[in-house]
Amino acid sequence: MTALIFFLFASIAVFCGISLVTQTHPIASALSLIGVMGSLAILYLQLGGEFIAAAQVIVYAGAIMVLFVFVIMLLNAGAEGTSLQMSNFAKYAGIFVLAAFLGLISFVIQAMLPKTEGVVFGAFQGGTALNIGRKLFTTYLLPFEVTSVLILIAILGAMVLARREI
Amino acid sequence: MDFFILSLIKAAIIAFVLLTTLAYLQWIERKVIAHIQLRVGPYRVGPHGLLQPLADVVKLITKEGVVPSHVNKVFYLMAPFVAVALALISIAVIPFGPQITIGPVTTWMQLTDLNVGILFVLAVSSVGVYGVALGGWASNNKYALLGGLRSSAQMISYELPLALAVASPLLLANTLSFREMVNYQSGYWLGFIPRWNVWPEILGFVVFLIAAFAETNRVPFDLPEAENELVAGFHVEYSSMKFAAFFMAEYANMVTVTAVATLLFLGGWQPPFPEPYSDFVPILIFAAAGVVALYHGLHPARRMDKFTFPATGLLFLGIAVIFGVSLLVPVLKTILMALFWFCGKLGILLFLFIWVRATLPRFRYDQLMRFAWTFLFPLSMVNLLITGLIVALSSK
Amino acid sequence: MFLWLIPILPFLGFLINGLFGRRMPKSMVNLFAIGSVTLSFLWAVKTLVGLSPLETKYIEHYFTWIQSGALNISIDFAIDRLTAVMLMVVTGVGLLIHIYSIGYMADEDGYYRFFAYLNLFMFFMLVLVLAQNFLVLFVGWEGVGLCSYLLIGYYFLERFATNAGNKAFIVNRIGDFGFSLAIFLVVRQFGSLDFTKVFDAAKPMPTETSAGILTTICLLLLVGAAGKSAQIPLYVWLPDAMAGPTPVSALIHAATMVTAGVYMTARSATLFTHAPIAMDTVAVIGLATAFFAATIGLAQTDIKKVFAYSTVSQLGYMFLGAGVGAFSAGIFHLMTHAFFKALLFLGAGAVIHGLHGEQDLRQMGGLFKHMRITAITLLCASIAISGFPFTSGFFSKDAILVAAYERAPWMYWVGVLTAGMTAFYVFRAWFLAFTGEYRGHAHPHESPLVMIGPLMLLAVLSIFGGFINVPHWLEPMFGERPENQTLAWLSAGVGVIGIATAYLFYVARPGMADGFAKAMNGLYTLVYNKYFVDEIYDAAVVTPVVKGSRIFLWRGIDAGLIDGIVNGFGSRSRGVGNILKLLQSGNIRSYAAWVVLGSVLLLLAIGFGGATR
Amino acid sequence: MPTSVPVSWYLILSAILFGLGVAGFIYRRNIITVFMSIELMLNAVNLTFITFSYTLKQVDGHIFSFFVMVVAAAEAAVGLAIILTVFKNRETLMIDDVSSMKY
Repeated sequence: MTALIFFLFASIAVFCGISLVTQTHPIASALSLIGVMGSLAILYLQLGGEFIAAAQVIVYAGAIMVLFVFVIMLLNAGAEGTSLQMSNFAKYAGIFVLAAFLGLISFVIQAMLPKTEGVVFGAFQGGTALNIGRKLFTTYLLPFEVTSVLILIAILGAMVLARREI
Repeated sequence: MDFFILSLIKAAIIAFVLLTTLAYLQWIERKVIAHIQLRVGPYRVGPHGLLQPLADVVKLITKEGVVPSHVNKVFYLMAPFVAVALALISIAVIPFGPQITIGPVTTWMQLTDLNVGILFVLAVSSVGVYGVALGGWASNNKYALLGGLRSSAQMISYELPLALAVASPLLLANTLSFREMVNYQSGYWLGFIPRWNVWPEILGFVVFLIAAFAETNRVPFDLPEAENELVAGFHVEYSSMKFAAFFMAEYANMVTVTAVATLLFLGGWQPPFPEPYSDFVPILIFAAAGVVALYHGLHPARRMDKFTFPATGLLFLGIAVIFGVSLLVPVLKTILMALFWFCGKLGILLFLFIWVRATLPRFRYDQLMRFAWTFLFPLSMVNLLITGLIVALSSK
Repeated sequence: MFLWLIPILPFLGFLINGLFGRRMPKSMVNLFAIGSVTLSFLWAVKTLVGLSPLETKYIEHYFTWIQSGALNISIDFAIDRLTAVMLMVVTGVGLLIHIYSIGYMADEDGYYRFFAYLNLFMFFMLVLVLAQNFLVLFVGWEGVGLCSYLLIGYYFLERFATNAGNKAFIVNRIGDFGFSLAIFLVVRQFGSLDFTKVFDAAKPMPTETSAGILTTICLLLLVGAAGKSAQIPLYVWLPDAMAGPTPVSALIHAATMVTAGVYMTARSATLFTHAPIAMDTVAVIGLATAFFAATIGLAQTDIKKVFAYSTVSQLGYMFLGAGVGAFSAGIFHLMTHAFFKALLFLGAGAVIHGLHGEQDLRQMGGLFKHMRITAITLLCASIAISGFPFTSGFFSKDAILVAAYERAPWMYWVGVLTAGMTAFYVFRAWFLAFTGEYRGHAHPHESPLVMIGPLMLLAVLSIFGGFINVPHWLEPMFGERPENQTLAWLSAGVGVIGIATAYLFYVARPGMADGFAKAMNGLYTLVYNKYFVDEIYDAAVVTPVVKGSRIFLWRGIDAGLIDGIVNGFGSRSRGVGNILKLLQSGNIRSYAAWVVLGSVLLLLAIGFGGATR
Repeated sequence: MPTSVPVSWYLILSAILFGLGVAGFIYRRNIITVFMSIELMLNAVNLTFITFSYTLKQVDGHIFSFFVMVVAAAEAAVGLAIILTVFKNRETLMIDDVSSMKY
């Protein structure tokens, strides 16, 4: 069951990721990204991160991506021209480099990761809102506060940037 | 595989009831608004227009589904599907009643329970904006686009006070699960005041309701589909079942938010009176309704009333009898009482939605945004702070 | 006892006047300036009364300032009998001069600025006096130097005033350099700067008959003291410092700051007594200064210059006292000198004020009938400085001379000669100013009461101040001193002779002085031009330094070497940057490609570089 | 079909998604798409955090990914505002047209 769900949503995620990169229209890319996020949320749930899964959907899909879609609609961004200003050589070289990159990462992961038992749903119960909240407000209190300041700065920055005359 | 079969049965029941309710909700809305405006509303199809929803469904299905030539086809077709799917999905975590045991099976009156059920509802509702936004954009029509843009901005803005208003009862009950939230609200102060969150959280409840109106794009926040300026907003290019899907999504969202409001603030299926008295309330209500209907049947104003009133009266009396019988059968009593109180609260809130629609004018767009950011958001923030303070003080 | 209140009060006055004085009326400025000093004086009196008889040192520790290895320097204030004398002189005379300034400065621009600086000076001077270690003393030392610089250059629109300020500051740098070297040596030798610790450690050390570490320290201290107290060869700044307002000359350049060197020498008495060579040097320098300054004073025509050289000369006396071991006599003379020299300057200021800025003695004369009180008070000061019997100068100067006679009789005789000259030039100035016919063009008038009041008070102190038995008060610190009535009367007699000569030259036979000057033309020119010391310094020190800096340091080192190195770095960096800048294409995707390439290489290194497990 | 999934598969999935994000960043020319590629990379990293959190049975990874989300939200707000401004001033969303920040 775990494996089934993993393969289902992993393939959805990869498919959506490929779609993100290859689609010419920004809206299509954005929806693909939402697909990735949704399937990742399921995988988080599988890994015992129920709070983080909900936060993933609320924050990423529900807020950040809405903002993206909003901006795309606002700018009425059309489809990207197909003519990539890039030689075939660069394209294939790039793909090769990326493939090498992925292969290397996979190799390193396989080689360096200690052998542990596989993921079973429900084996880790620590990702509840209670645990996260407790940790967040004790051990990670300072980063939390700093992050809130960061958000405040971001709000101000966004407002200043989006004002009419710049 | 017991789990699957059980879930399947529950899903089938809930889907059937929900879809029927949605269809009839529309009938109720038209009827109520008509009566408020001193009209009679749908009257032709069936007695008192009771079969009108059926006729509407048939009409919408059989109409030609026009796909305009200038639209972005994939997204155009996807949008209503997304809207309705996301609207229906959150019903899955809404509990309607307590745990029940029928024969060998023990289960909750709920499709599934999540530890983070409230977060789930929030997540799904926050994603729900895509249906409207996408439909508006894919229509390739400037009115539709404006509607979609407005809807996304509006929903993002009102999600904040909504989430903050939800956070206050969460703080009180210290849980994210709907079941525990309802359990927390059981019992009575001084023996007769129900321990519902609405009393300490009256401010949060009001904020939640207002934000819920905005989230569901209902009057007075129905700017995405403002008829007089945007023709019909995001669904101007939609027809037949695709149009119906948007409609259904709106009503489903209404049911969801009212259900959440009931669960968070109004004690879910907990009766408002202590145990022995609350058992007789439904019997009394239905019996009284039946008696009144029978009485009217004795003095018919129209020819038809000679049959319809007694029939309705007998139906109500029958229901009253069922409730009476249920007092003797514990299983039935649990189910019926929970359903009665839950649906009663839900119905009152839904009536409020309709009532407001018939009463209030629409906001202007800048007023809408200013209201959200400069009034509702600070208010909910203050409410959350006060709640936090109270919780901190009372927890020693 | 809240010793810190004593210096901090004037500092508050400085802050208030310095920050807000520009917008305040003069009465408010007065209130804060005078009020703060008055409170400080009263607090000092209260403290001394509370601590009397002050047989041992009273120390207050505030906080550790510098903690570095074994060295531990803290902010401490202390009071002993020496400090008590200095405290009274500084706050008392300071207060009188503050009051006097109200009248003198009434019409000047930057009124608040003057009082702010004056208050700041009081703060630093009190820190200097109260300091319990060399470094805090040095802070006060430098602070008073700063205030002196600021106040000399008070009329900063005048070229000569700023030049005089610069000269004072630069000459003082030489002395301070010596002082700081002495402090370093003290740290190296004793591992501490605290007075008690240093002197306790120095006490058991043997007296150095030849040059040793203590001698070096003392000689370097002497350099510092000579700079601050205007001794040969660093005295040249003090006469020029008269460019400042007259109250400044009275307070800083007569009564208090310039005596800091004497105070410091007396404070370090324990060190000096272990270094006889340094003691002799102090005595000889003091005596030489006293003598030469007195000779210069004979021929000056500017009334303030006369008193300035007189100050240098009297400071020489004090150093002589310290040098022959009569520290208490030196301090005694310091106190009486503060009274009568402050009075002389303030009186001169009153005269100048009454003549609307005229300072030249040749433009005065016959002022007695115009400003009687000023004339009488100045007369009191003059007889006091001349050592007329039973005036304050008689007791203090003779205490020094008697001690000098104990040490070496020739010192005594030179000292007595100097005393005669002192009497002569002071009375020369008095006679030139107040007797005879008025030679100037202004309309002389008496000064207001705020100026006359302090004059009268100081006159009383000048006459009767000698009966305050300071040497006896200081006995527990510096030991008993011999007395010799005969020698005292002898020097007093020489003083009277000086007065009589002055009367003869400038009142009885006015032509005699010019004839005398013509007769000894060469000598007169030499003395009139102050032995050409300024010119010699110019040629020997200033010009070579300026030229050398211009040619070698500026053109050679700065422009050639340092700029060359910096410019070389710059041009090389530009060359490298011209190549590297091609990486910055402005194209985000190419940056990303570089990052990816880099991470792939990194992964390669990890994957195949043996980092795998 | 195995009943449990090796942890490394999650990591490899994360790597694949990250690689796709890199590819999108390099090959796409629309600023918004490039931005979304960055979000994809962040998501991939989050998956890694959650996976390791599972492996180590500690909640800290969740906290990290929580912070990543928050920072991503802030970044999106500012980044989109910048994109809006760029579009207002230059009438273009093509990343190659916005390359005046060079030597």
